[in-house]
Amino acid sequence: MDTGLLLVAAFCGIWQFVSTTDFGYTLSDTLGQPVLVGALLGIITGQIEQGLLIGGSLELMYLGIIYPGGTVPACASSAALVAIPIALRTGLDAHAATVLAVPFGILGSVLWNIKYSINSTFTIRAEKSVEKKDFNAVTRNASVYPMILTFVLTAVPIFLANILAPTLVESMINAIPAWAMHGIEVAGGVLPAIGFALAVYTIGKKEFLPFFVIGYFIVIYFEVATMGVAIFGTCIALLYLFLKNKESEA
Amino acid sequence: MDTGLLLVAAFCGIWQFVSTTDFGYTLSDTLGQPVLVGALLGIITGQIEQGLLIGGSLELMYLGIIYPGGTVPACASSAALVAIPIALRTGLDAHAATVLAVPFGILGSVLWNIKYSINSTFTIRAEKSVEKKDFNAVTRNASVYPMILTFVLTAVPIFLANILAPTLVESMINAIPAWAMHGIEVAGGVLPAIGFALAVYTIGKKEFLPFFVIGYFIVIYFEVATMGVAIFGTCIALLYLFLKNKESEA
Amino acid sequence: MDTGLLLVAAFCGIWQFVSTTDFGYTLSDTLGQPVLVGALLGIITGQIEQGLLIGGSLELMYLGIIYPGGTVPACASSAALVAIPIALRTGLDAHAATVLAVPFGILGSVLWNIKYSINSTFTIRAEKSVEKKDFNAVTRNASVYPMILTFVLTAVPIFLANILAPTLVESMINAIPAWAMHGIEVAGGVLPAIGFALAVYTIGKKEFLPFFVIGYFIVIYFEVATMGVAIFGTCIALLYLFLKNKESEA
Amino acid sequence: MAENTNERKITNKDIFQAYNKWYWLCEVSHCYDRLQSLSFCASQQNALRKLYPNDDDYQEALQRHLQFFNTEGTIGSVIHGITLSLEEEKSMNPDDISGEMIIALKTGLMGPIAGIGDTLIWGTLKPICLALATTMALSNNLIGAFFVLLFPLAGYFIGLYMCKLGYSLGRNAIGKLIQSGLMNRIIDACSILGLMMMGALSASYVSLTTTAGFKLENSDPILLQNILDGIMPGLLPFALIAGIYFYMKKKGTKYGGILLGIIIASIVLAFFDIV
Amino acid sequence: MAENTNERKITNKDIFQAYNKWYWLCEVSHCYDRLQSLSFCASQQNALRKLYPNDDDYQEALQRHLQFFNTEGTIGSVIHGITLSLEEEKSMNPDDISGEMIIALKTGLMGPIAGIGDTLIWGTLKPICLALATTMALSNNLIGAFFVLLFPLAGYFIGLYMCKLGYSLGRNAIGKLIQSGLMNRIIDACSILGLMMMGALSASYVSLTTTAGFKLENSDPILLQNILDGIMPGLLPFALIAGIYFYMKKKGTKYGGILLGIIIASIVLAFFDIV
Amino acid sequence: MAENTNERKITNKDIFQAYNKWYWLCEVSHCYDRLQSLSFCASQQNALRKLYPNDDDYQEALQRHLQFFNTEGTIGSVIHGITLSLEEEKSMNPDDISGEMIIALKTGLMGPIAGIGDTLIWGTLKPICLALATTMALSNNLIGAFFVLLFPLAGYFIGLYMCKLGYSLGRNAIGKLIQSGLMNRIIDACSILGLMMMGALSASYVSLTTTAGFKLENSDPILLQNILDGIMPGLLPFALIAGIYFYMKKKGTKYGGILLGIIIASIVLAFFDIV
Ligand SMILES: OC[C@H]1O[C@H](O)[C@@H](O)[C@@H](O)[C@@H]1O
Ligand SMILES: OC[C@H]1O[C@H](O)[C@@H](O)[C@@H](O)[C@@H]1O
Ligand SMILES: OC[C@H]1O[C@H](O)[C@@H](O)[C@@H](O)[C@@H]1O
Repeated sequence: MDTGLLLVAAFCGIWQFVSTTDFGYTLSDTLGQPVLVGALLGIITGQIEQGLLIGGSLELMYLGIIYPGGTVPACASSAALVAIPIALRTGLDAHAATVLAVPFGILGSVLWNIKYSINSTFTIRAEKSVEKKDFNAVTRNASVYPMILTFVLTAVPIFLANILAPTLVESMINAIPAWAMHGIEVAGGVLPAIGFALAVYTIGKKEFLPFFVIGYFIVIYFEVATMGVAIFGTCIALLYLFLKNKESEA
Repeated sequence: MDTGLLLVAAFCGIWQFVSTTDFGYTLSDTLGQPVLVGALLGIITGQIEQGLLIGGSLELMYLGIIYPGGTVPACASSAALVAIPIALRTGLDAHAATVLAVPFGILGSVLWNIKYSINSTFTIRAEKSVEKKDFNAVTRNASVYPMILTFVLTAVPIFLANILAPTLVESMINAIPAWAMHGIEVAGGVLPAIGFALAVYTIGKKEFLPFFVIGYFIVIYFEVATMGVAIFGTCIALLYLFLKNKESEA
Repeated sequence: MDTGLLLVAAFCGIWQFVSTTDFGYTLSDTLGQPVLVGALLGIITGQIEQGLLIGGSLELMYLGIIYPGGTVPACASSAALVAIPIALRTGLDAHAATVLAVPFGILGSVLWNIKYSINSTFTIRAEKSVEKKDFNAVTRNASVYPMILTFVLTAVPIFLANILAPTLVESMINAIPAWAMHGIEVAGGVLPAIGFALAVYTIGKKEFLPFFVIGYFIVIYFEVATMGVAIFGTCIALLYLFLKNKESEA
Repeated sequence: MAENTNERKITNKDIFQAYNKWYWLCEVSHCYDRLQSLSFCASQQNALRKLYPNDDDYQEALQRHLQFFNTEGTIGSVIHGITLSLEEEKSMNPDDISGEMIIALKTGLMGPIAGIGDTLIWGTLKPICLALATTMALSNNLIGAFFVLLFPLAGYFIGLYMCKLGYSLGRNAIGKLIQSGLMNRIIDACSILGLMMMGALSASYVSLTTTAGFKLENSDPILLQNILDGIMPGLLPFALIAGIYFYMKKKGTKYGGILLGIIIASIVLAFFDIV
Repeated sequence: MAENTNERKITNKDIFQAYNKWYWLCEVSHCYDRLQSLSFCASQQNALRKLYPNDDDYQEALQRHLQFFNTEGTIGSVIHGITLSLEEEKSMNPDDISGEMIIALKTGLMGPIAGIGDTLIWGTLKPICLALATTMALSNNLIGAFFVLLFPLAGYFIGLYMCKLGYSLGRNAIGKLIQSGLMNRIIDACSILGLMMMGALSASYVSLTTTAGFKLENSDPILLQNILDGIMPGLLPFALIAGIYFYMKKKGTKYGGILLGIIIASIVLAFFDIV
Repeated sequence: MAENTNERKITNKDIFQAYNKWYWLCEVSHCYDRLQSLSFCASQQNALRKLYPNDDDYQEALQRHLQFFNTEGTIGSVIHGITLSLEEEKSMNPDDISGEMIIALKTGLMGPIAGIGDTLIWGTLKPICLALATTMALSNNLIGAFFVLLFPLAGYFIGLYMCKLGYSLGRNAIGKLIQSGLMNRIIDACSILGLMMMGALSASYVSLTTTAGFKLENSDPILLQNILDGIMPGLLPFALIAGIYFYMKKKGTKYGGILLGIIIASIVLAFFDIV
């Protein structure tokens, strides 16, 4: 086993810990986003162009996912930190890498489930300590312990996956017939739909659903960038708010 | 007189009956739409490409017409079932065929007026039968009798027009000076306006008229397809409905 | 001094009077608009193409200015009637001419301030005359006197500027370093912003500000002409009015 | 509802039959003075026979439904459903429900529902299907032309759904619907959609340009159309439609006259080389 | 209304005359402390002379209309029409209508109407006409430049219409209009249109880009403008306008200062090669 | 407010500290049954110690904040601010404010604010930043990829602002806010924005086309995708999302199952050469 592989695997393990420990509410998750992971691994391996390309492509699949109430539909960092290094190493193209990432993203969300289950014990421990007037235990249970748990739960498997996967994956990829590969590729383009449907399901009051359709077809018919829709959407939302406020004052 | 002409004329007569007898509420009218007639006559005469082209061009003039309260501003099938076969036979181009169709569309609407007038007798007959407890007469008067009337009223003239018109039309067309031909052509482009104005007049509450202007200029400025406007229009209509419902609940 | 220069200067002086005397509420201001001035000077000097180009470019800087409550942020005609003749004479290009115009537009607005201040005396005189039952003095004070004042105040300086400025300006322009010239040019593109911000400040109720943003980004994202926005804006405004009226009736 | 089901006489098959008679015959006997009264009556006949075994009652029922009736047939079949449910109830409790009540409900609903249906079905669904098929046909796609059949197909099933809905809702629901103002709001919403569609269709399918122009000395010829396009594209067709609309507002909807006027005007303008 | 027509002293010609004096002189004598009071008075003079043959009454009337007045002249001429109708009524029933009432009505209307007029006439109609003419002029079309005259032409006739309207509506209609809240809704609607127009004009006519950028080793130079365009096109001009707007909100509308600031800033930024 | 400032025990530093503990630990100890209760408690700890020198009171306060809690952390930190102000008040007037009241307020706010925050912060701000960075990265701009950090940066400061705001508003303001219905209107507005964003993101990032088609004799092969595009572009992805949405409505949000279903379906469809 070459040191390059080890080094990258170590980085990926640690980085997976960093981006799943949730240390820093909006920060932790962001650090594990495929586009950033792609850039970092690109720098580390000296394959910046490839890293950006694969990371960016992968990002498209995960950028719309939201986690209401602690549901993690798919783990972007698990996908990124396994699929990108393998792709960089084996020279997979961006499309195939996206396909490869899918199962790891799903496996990653399983780790979250485990973490959220075990974490319960720390809350219970904190509660008991407070009962015993051992007040300092609160912060300890809220930080150090769950972080250690996360390290074991996430860093280790990603490290191992990085070491074991390449050969496995390579032979697997060779074994998959072209049509199935294409099928998985199609699935890659379709999967973000789940995230969006979920978000609509979560956010969406029935009476506002037409705004989803409007947003969708503005992009389809006018080829406006997402930011444009965000601007117009903000204006419409503000107008709704202001005019309703005005009405309720009268 | 060649058999080809006779055959086509027979088809046109029967088809005119089919599409003006109103047997099948949304079906009958559709069967007489120029685009479909063009396709069918194209198949029959083996000139599919020409048939589609002429039928489609003609359709543009009639596709916006609605018939509120039994007003038939112009009869698309009369126009199609005379103008298209003539055009296919004499090799008229799509533009000239559209021009040619105009008067037949208008004459056709006269037939509707006659039909609607005579139909009164059947309702009266049905009423009298019910008085005499001859209950079965209702359906008979509601179906067979008016259909026979329609056949005589519409199939026959269209059949004759198909047989007599070609020579007449050809010499007429040769007689019309170029500028007048152009004028009729211009009229062809303008005539759909009546249908739309009528529809606006019928549908349109004053306070919603700006939506007509919006629909118009969305297409003008953004070159969006009609379907796009239908989508956005549906969204806006639903939002109006939902938000007004919400208000009235509060 | 050549007669051509004198003639143009005389025209400019008189025209400045015409367009700042406010004789004709919507007319006077319009006559001094750079685009028209450019056309007229183009005809006079026989340089129609250049005149249109420079006048039009200059117009872009002034076409959005409104004068609520008698505030004149910048005087378009002063700018036009000095900068355009100089540019036509010295062969300045449209960009540089716009730059050149800026200070004259500002100086021009100073003249307005003076005029509005001195005009007070006429109102007072009219008041006194009415007290003395000299009723005819009203119209005189409302027309002839302030017009004479305007003539002296505006025609004379513009005439002089036209005679003196060319040589001065030429040497000035030569003296200005390229980077500063570029800076003034940039300022030229930015200055209309003040007029628009002022208009928004004047018109704009807080709750409707999003409509400014919408108007802005419709043009940015869809590249619609101003007229298009005017059409859609009118529709939206009417819908607001109609629907609010309907609500208040219910 | 629940306590009545055991007494139900109208079966799903009856509803299906009534709807079909309506769908196929609806406009066949349309006439100027009574419009759809005959077809309405015919469509209810079988069910009425079942409800009123007594010939006199049956006769009365038929006469009731020969009264003036007119609505849009697709959305309007909701009225047939409601009528069936009312007649069923009347046949069981003749004193609770009078014939006048049924007529009143029918005539009360037919107007607003005609507005909704004409807008949605004929003003929106139909032109969309036709435009779709036409676009395809014009690009030489034979199958495309047959896409017009989407319209009758959809129409048939929407109507069927409405008829069933009407029966299951019955008169109470509908009464509430009207009282709550919901009906008005639905009509308004349809009006919005319909007007936008008519605007879009107008922009797509009305064409008018002018060839007028003039030439100054030493200049390129100036075309009026270019100036109009500079003001706003699509100005002439828009002005034309607005003109026709306001003419109709003032003088009524004389289709024939307007049509003739336009053809004559076109030819005259063509003669002077203006269009 | 009907019963008064036989007593009417003000003829259509009087209204036309009053409007013309107003249209032509409106702003000629504009001054900082009284604005349009003199021109308002002058415009009413002839009619007032006719209504008040008695010199004292006439004098009082003139004094009444020399009070502070300012509005947008086009839409605002509706006030002149109303005033004429009020003065006519006062001249007939002096006790029913007091001079104060007339003044109150004038000053009550002038503010909101100024808002409407500035938005519609100067903020919308004018820039549209100018933009049209400018576009044509810039494509070397001489006739096009004269299209600016559309604005005064339209303005003149809109004003005339408003003046006549004001006279025929009289004070009652206007009173109701204000009470009903309609005026506020009209202002709101104008505000919507005006703001959209200002947004569109800003996007079309304010231009600002940065030339700033930096270069990393082994990479193409990175231009700040490209990044900004990636975020959203038109960001800088938008930020600039927003900045000026909020500055005005805080410090008042110091046009001169802001202008100077921008020029200086532009030159400085140009020096550092940032714009 | 004013009379209390001299008695204030909570300093700005305390608020800052509390917020930071929250920001950094918020989700670290997240668990299925209690979610953010532990981190909420931890974040308030230092301030509570200061407010309740007595160990029993302190213990009670900690227990109070170990109750179930879950919200969106950024906007939600307004609740931390409010809680601090309430605890401060309680520590001074223990009888005025009960512990239950504080718990009730927290749990009352956490739901609606989670909705607002999830929409604005995670559903709008995050994908915008990510899309920006991704677009840049895909055009081979290394710096661009690091633009993702805009999101945590903005998030951190928005949260800080919300926390301070909550403290200074206190419970009264919030109470009014909820009563007035403002909260509901804010949620509605967020819903509008969020849904439009999801629509736009769906259109940009979900891709699905079919390769199905058939060939008639003597004609070019007809591709289903062309027909679909003729009807409306983007139809398939839209139908897919709508399908998933309605599936979730009926059967609940089984992410895993749907995901598996889609992958299997994709492979099967690929086998039959349909996608
Ligand atoms: O839904 C509210 C909230 O729930 C959980 O705590 C997490 O998933 C957060 O990301 C989310 O904002
Ligand atoms: O307007 C209602 C209705 O009236 C008539 O019955 C026909 O023209 C129908 O097509 C129409 O829907
Ligand atoms: O603001 C109302 C009004 O004020 C002044 O009289 C002038 O500036 C007018 O142009 C303006 O319309």
